[in-house]
Amino acid sequence: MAYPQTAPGNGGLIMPTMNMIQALNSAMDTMLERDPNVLIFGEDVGYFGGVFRATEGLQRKYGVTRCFDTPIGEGGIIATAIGMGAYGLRPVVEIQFADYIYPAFDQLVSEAARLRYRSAGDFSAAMTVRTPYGGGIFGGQTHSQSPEAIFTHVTGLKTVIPSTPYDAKGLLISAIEDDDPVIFLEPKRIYNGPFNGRHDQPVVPWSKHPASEVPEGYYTVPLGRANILRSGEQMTILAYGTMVYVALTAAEASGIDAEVIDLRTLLPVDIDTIVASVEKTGRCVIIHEATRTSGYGAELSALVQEHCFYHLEAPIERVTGWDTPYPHAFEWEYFPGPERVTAAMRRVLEG
Amino acid sequence: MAYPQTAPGNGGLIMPTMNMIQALNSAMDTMLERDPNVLIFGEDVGYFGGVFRATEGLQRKYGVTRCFDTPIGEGGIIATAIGMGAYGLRPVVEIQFADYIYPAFDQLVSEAARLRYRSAGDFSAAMTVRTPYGGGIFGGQTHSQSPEAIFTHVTGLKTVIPSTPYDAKGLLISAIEDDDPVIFLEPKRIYNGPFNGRHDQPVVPWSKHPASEVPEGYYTVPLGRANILRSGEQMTILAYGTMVYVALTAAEASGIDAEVIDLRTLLPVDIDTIVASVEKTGRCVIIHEATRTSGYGAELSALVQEHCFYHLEAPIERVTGWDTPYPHAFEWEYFPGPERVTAAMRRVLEG
Amino acid sequence: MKNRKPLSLRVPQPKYRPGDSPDFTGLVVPEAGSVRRPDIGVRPHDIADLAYGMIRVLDSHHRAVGPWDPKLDPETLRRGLQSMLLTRAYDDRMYRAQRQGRTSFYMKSTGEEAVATAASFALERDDMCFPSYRQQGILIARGYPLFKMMCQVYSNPADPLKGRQLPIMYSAKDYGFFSISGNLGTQFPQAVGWAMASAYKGDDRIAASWVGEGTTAEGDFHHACTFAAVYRAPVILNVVNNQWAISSFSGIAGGDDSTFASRAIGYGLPGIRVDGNDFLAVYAATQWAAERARSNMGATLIELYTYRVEGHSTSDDPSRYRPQDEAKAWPLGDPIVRLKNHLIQLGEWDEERHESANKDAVEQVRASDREASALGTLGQAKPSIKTMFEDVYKDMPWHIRRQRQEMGV
Amino acid sequence: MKNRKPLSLRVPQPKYRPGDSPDFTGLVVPEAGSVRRPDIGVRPHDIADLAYGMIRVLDSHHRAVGPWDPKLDPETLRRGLQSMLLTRAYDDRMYRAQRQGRTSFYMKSTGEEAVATAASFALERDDMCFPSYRQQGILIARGYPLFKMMCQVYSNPADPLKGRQLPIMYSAKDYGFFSISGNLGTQFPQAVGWAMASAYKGDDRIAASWVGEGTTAEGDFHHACTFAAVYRAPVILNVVNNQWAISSFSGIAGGDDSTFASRAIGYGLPGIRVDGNDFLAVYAATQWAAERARSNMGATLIELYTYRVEGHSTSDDPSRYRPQDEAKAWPLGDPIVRLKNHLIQLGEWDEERHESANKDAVEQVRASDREASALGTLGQAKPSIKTMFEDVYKDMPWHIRRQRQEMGV
Ligand SMILES: Cc1ncc(C[n+]2csc(CCOP(=O)(O)OP(=O)(O)O)c2C)c(N)n1
Ligand SMILES: Cc1ncc(C[n+]2csc(CCOP(=O)(O)OP(=O)(O)O)c2C)c(N)n1
Ligand SMILES: [Mg+2]
Ligand SMILES: [Mg+2]
Repeated sequence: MAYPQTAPGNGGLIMPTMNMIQALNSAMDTMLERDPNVLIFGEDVGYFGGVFRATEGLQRKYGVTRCFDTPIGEGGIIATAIGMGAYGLRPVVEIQFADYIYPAFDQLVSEAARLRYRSAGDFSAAMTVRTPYGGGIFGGQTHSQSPEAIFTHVTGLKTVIPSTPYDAKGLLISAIEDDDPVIFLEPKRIYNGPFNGRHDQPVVPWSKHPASEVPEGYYTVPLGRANILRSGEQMTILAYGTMVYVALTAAEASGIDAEVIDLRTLLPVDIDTIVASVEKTGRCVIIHEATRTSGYGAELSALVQEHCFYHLEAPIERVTGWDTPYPHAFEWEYFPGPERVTAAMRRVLEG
Repeated sequence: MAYPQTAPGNGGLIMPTMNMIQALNSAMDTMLERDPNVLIFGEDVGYFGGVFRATEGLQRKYGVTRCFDTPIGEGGIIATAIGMGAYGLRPVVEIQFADYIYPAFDQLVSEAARLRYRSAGDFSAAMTVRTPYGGGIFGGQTHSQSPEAIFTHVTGLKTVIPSTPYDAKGLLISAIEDDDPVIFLEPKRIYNGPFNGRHDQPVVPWSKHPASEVPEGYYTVPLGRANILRSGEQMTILAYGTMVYVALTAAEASGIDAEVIDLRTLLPVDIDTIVASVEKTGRCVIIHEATRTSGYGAELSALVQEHCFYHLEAPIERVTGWDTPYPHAFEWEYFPGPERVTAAMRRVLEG
Repeated sequence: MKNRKPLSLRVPQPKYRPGDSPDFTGLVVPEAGSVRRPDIGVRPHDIADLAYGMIRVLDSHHRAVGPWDPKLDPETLRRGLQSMLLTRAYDDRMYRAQRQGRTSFYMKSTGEEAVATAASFALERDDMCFPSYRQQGILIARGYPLFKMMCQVYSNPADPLKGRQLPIMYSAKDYGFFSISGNLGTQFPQAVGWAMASAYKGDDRIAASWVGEGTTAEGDFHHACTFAAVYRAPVILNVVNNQWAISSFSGIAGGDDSTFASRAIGYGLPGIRVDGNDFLAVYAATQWAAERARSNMGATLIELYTYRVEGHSTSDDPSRYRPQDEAKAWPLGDPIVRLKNHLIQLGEWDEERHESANKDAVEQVRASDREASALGTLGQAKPSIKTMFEDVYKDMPWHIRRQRQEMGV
Repeated sequence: MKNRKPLSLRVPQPKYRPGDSPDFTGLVVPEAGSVRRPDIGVRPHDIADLAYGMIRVLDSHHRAVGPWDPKLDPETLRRGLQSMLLTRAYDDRMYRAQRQGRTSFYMKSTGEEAVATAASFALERDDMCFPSYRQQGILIARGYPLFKMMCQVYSNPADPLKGRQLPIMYSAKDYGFFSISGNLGTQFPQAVGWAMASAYKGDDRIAASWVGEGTTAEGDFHHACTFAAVYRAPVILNVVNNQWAISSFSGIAGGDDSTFASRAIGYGLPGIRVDGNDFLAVYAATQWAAERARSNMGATLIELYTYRVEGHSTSDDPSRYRPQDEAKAWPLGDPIVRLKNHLIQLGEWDEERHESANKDAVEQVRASDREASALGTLGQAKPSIKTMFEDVYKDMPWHIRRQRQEMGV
C-alpha cells in the first residue's frame, strides 16, 4: 500500500487529521495566504462556505473580494474566470455539482482550453475549476454524474481527480499553481471518508485512514503522476476517485493479487506507470462510475492495448456505470461495486 | 464496393444526381411535405437557405413558420426544439457549425437526452440537430472540429454521420422520423464531392459517384447499420464521414486487402458488422479527424478489443487528428490523410 | 495621464446576517390597489413603470381593492385557500418523511403557496406548465393524486417515474405539468418552444414557466426572453423572487440594482411585479398575461415578490446565513393567512371552518401517505430493477440490452 | 370555455428583400444634439430614455452640436480620420487578397470604422479591448503594425499567431487587444472578468468589449450584463447594431421590439444608444462610459447604430437577401465622409488633403502588403510544422510530444 505518503521533510511530526473537505479548504487557505492573485468564487462559496463547506471560513479570513458568491450562471463564472486569468490572476472557481458544468461547456472548450494556442502564447488563462462529481449519495441523475471523459477529449484542459485528503490538498495546490486550466473533479462520496461500495457496512471516517494525515502548510502532489496503491502480479486495475476503494476491496476480497493504480491525473495520464504495470501483469481491468460508452475507460483501454498488446493475456475489461442516467432508487445497482469488479477480475484471470 | 445502393423498388428508373447538400435539402423537403409536424429553424436557414444552402428554397415553398431564422443563441435553438418536441412536433434544427453546438450542450445533455428517461416516458422530445462538422476547408479551429465523441458519451442521444448523398438523405429522413433526439453530423468537406485527403488532386464532384443517384421521394436508410464499402481479408478499417474516402484510397494505394466499413451511425453502433469483420481479418485500423485522446476511436478500439481479443493479430491502431486545435495553415498536416492511414495499415499488417 | 484613482471590486452584501435583527421598514411596498391595470393591448414600452411597482389587491383591512381585483366568487377563493392548505400540509409531511429517513431529499414551498396555486387557478387546465421544483402547488391545485406524488418522493414501486428521479421532480403530462429538471432554468426556454409549437399548430393552449430569482442569471433565462419576444410566443414567464437562492440573497442575482420584472423591458416584453403572497394579485396578473398570450400578443414576464420561509431544501440550514426570524419580519405576510382573512372579511369563512379545513388537509395528506408508504419508502421497496434500463431510448439499443443482461435482470 | 381563437406564430420579416427599393424615411433619427448628457453619477434608472434616443453630435451642416460634443482638437480629428481611412484601405486590400486566393477568408468593417476607431481614441492605450472580428480598427488606431496583421491574415512564417488562427482573428496583448474567438459572444463576459480583476487589484485600467447585435442573443451576453451589474465591473459593453447578422436582419435578434441599448435597463445598467457613424458621438459616449467605469460606478452598455455596408465575410453574398442599394439608402451616411465634412466645415481639411491622405493610406497598406507577401501567403509558406504542437499547454505533455514525433517533426 502506498499510504501514508507523508510530506517530504516532515520528519516524524504529528500531523492533523483532515477529511477531504478540510484538506481542500486547507489547500485554498494556503494559496490565498501565499498568492494575492488567488481568489475564489462560485455559487454559495462566500459567507456560507459552499454547500459542501469546502470554502468555509475563507471569506471571513480573507475578505469578500477574495472569496465570494456568484450569480447562478456557470457560463458566467467560467467566462469571468477566463478574463481574470488573462489579466494575470489565478481564479479558483467552484461549480456546485459537476452536473452543472455543462452550461459553461463552451467557455471551457472553446475558450479556456484554446486561448494559449490560438494566441500563440500571447494570452493564457490559468484557472482551476473545482467541482464535486460522482454518485453514491442518492443524489439522483443531476447530482451524481461523472463527466470526466468529455474533458479529457478537450485538448488544452487538464483533468485531475484526487482520492485522499492528502492528495486532494497537494493536487489542488498543484492545480492552482499550474498555468493551464485544470478541471479538478472531487469525488463527493469520499469527502467524509473512504467508500468501497459496501453501502451496507458502517461508514468509515477519514481519521481512520493514513492518508488523512495532511500537513498544515504548503506542499504539492505533482500533476500527471499516478500512485500505485497496491502492488500485485496477477493483474492491473486502473481506477480513480471513489473507485480506488472499490478496487482495493475487490482485490482483497477476490484473493487475486492485483496491482491497483490510482491515476490521480487523467490528462495528461501517467502512461509509464500504466504500461509498466500491465507489462508485468498481462491483465487489466478499468473501472469508473461514468457511463461506459466513450467513457474515459475507452481511452485507457485503447492506450493499454496500443502499448501492451503483446503482453496482454486476456481482454481488458471495463467495469463502469451503465449507459443510463444515474437513477435515484437504484443507487447500488448502478454504482459499480466490488462484486462487479471482482466478477470482472475473475473473467480477466480466466480469460 | 457497396455503391450504388439503389432505392428498393426503384426498378431501373434513372435517378437525379445530387450532391450532399441537395440530398439533405431533398430529405427536408420530403419530410416537410409528408408531415405537418416537421419544421426547420436555425441561424440563416430561412430566406437565405443556410450558409451551406442546405435549406435553400424551403421557406419559399413551405412558408415562414415552417422554415425560419433564429436568434444567434444555440442554447435557445435547442431548448425551443425540446419544447416543440415535447408538444409533439418534429423540429429539425441547424447549428451553423458543429463548433457552435457547445453553447447548447447543457440543453442537449441534461434535457434532450434525459427527458424520456427522467419522466419514465411521460415526455419525450423527438428532434434532429443537423450540423456541419470536420475540416479540410481551411476553416481554422472553430470551423473544423469533430465533436462526435462527446455525443456518443451522452446516453439518450443518437449520433449519425453520413458519407454519401444517398445515405445523407436516407439517414436524415430516418433521423427525423426517429422518436429520440439525433445529432446528425454532416462532413462539410464532402458536401460537394467525395474527398480522400489528396488535396493536391483535382476536386471530384458527386455526379461522378454512384451514390449521388438519389431518389426524389421518400426512402430511408436505417439508423444503427454500418455499410461495408469494400470487402477485404487482411484487415478492417473503421471510418465514417469524410474519412471513408481516405480509407478507400489508402486501401487501394497500399495494395493491402482491407475491408472498409462506413459506420454511418456511431450510436448505437453496428457492433455485429464490426465484430464479424475483425474476426475475419484479425487486424483493425480506426480513423477519424477528431483529436485522438478520448475520441470515438477509443470506444471503437475498446469494443473491438473486448469482442475480438482472441482474433486480433496486431494492436489496433488509431489514425486521428492530433491533440491540438485544428490549425489554419496546417490543414493538411493535421488532416489524417491516406499516407498516415497507409503507414498505420503497414504497421498493423506487420504487427 | 496615469493619475487615476484605484478601482475596487463591489461584492453585494445582504442587509442582515445571523445575529442581526431584520428590519424591513425601508422596503417600499406600494399600497394595494395603487397600480394601474392597462389594457392587454398596451405597448409594453408604455408600461415600464409596472416593472418597478407592485400589483397588490388585498389591503391591510383584508379587502380586495383596485383595478386588479379579479372579483373571484367566494367558492373559488375557498378552493384556492384549501389548495394552499393542502400544499402546506403536504410539504410538512414530506419534509418530516425525509427527516425520518423515509426518503433522501425534500423541498418545501412554505410561504410561497400562492405563486403556484393562484396561477393554476387562473390558467386553463390544459395549459402546459414548466415549473421549478417549488411549484408542487400546481399539481395539487390541478387535483393530481397526492398518493402518486408521494410514491415519487419515496421512489417506491408505484412511483410513476420508476424510481429514477430525485424526490419532488414530478412529471405529469396529463395534468399539464412538465418533467422537472435538476438543472436550473432549462425549462424556461423549453416553455417558449412549447408555446411556439402551440402557436405553430394554431392551437389555443398557452405555456407558463417558473424560475427562482437566482436562476435568472442563467443564459437560459435570456434565451427564453429573446425567443419569446422574437416569435411572440404565447407563454407566461414567471420569476419567483423569494429573496434567497440557497445562501445567496437576491442582490447576488442582481436584485440590488433593479427589479427582476424590469429584465423584460429590454426585450420589449411587458414586465410586471406582483405581490406573490397575495392570491388575488397573482391570479389577476396571471389572468392578464394569459389573455395577452391567447390574443397573440405574446409573452409576459411576471416577478412574484415573496419570501422563502424555510430552508432551501432538507440539505440546507438557513440559520447559517440569515437571521432566524427574518421570515417573521417579512412584511408581505403569509399567503394563506391573507386569503383566509379576506374570506373572513367577506363573511365567507371563519376560524372554525379554517381550522377544520386545515385538519381535512392534514388528514388527506396523512391518508395518502399511509397508502403510499404501504407500498414502500426509499430503500424498502422499489420498481423492478430491469426497468432501470428502459426509456433511455424509445427502443432499447443492443449495448444497453447487453448491460441489462450483464446485470442479470 | 374552449371557444378560444387559434394562436399563430410570428416570424419577424425585414422591410426589404432583393428587388425591393429600400426606403428608410420612416426610421426615427433624432436631431444631432437633442439628447441630454447626464452626469456620470446619474442613477441608471433615471436615464432609461437614453436607451431609446440616439446620441448624435454631427448635424446635417457637418457641425458638432449639443452637450455630447467632445470638443476634440482638429489634430485629433485628423488622426481619427486617417485611422479610419487606413482601416478602410486595409480592408479593401485584404478583401482583394482573399479574392486573389492569397488567403482563405476575410471580413471587412466598411461603413463601421467609427465604432472601433473613435472608441480607441477615447480609451487609454492600456485599457484592454475584447473585440469581435469587426473591430480591426482598434489595432490600427493603436498603431499595431499593418505588416503583422497581414502576416496573420496570410498565415505566413512571420504570423504572430503561427498560422493557427483564421485570418482576422488577431491577438495583441501589448496593444490591449484580446485574442479574437471564432465563437460569438464569448469575449463579452470575459471582458467583465478582466475588469473585475483590474478592480480586484486596485488597478486603474478598464476593459471594453464589442459584439454584434445578432450576438446579443447568446447566453454570454446575459452573463456579461449580470456579472457586470452585480460586481459593478469597470467595463464598457458595446453592441454594434449594423442591422445584419449574416443574412438575418436585426428583428431576428429582437430589434423590432426594443433597442439593444434598452437591454441594459433590466440589469440596472445605463444603456445608451449612439449614432455609430458619427465619430464624435462614439467618442463622447465611450468617454462618458469610461469615466463612469474609472470612478467605480460600473459598466455601461452602448448600442452603436450603424450599417454593415459589405457582405458579412468573403463567404457571403448579401445580394441574395437584401436589396443591393440598401447601403446607399442608409440614412446615417458614411463615418469617413461625415468626419471629413466636419473637418472641412471647421476649415481644418479640404478635398485635396483628403485625397492625399487616402492615397497615403492606400500606399501604406500596399507597402506593408508587399513586405508581408514577400514572406509568403497562405499555402506558399508557413511557420515551421513542429510549432503546430506547441502552446496547447504551457509545457508539452507526453502524448502531444509523441504525436509530434509520429509526424516526424
Ligand atoms: C445549472 C444549475 N446550477 C446550480 C444548481 C444548484 N442549485 C439548486 S437550487 C439553487 C438555488 C436556486 O435559487 P432560486 O433560483 O432563487 O430558486 P429558489 O430555490 O429560491 O426557489 C442552486 C444554486 C442547479 N440545480 N443547476
Ligand atoms: C456561437 C456561434 N454561433 C454562430 C456563429 C456563426 N456566425 C458567425 S458571424 C455570425 C453573425 C453575427 O452577427 P452580428 O453579431 O450581428 O455581428 P456582425 O457580423 O454583424 O458584425 C454568425 C451567426 C459563430 N461564429 N459562433
Ligand atoms: Mg430564490
Ligand atoms: Mg450585425
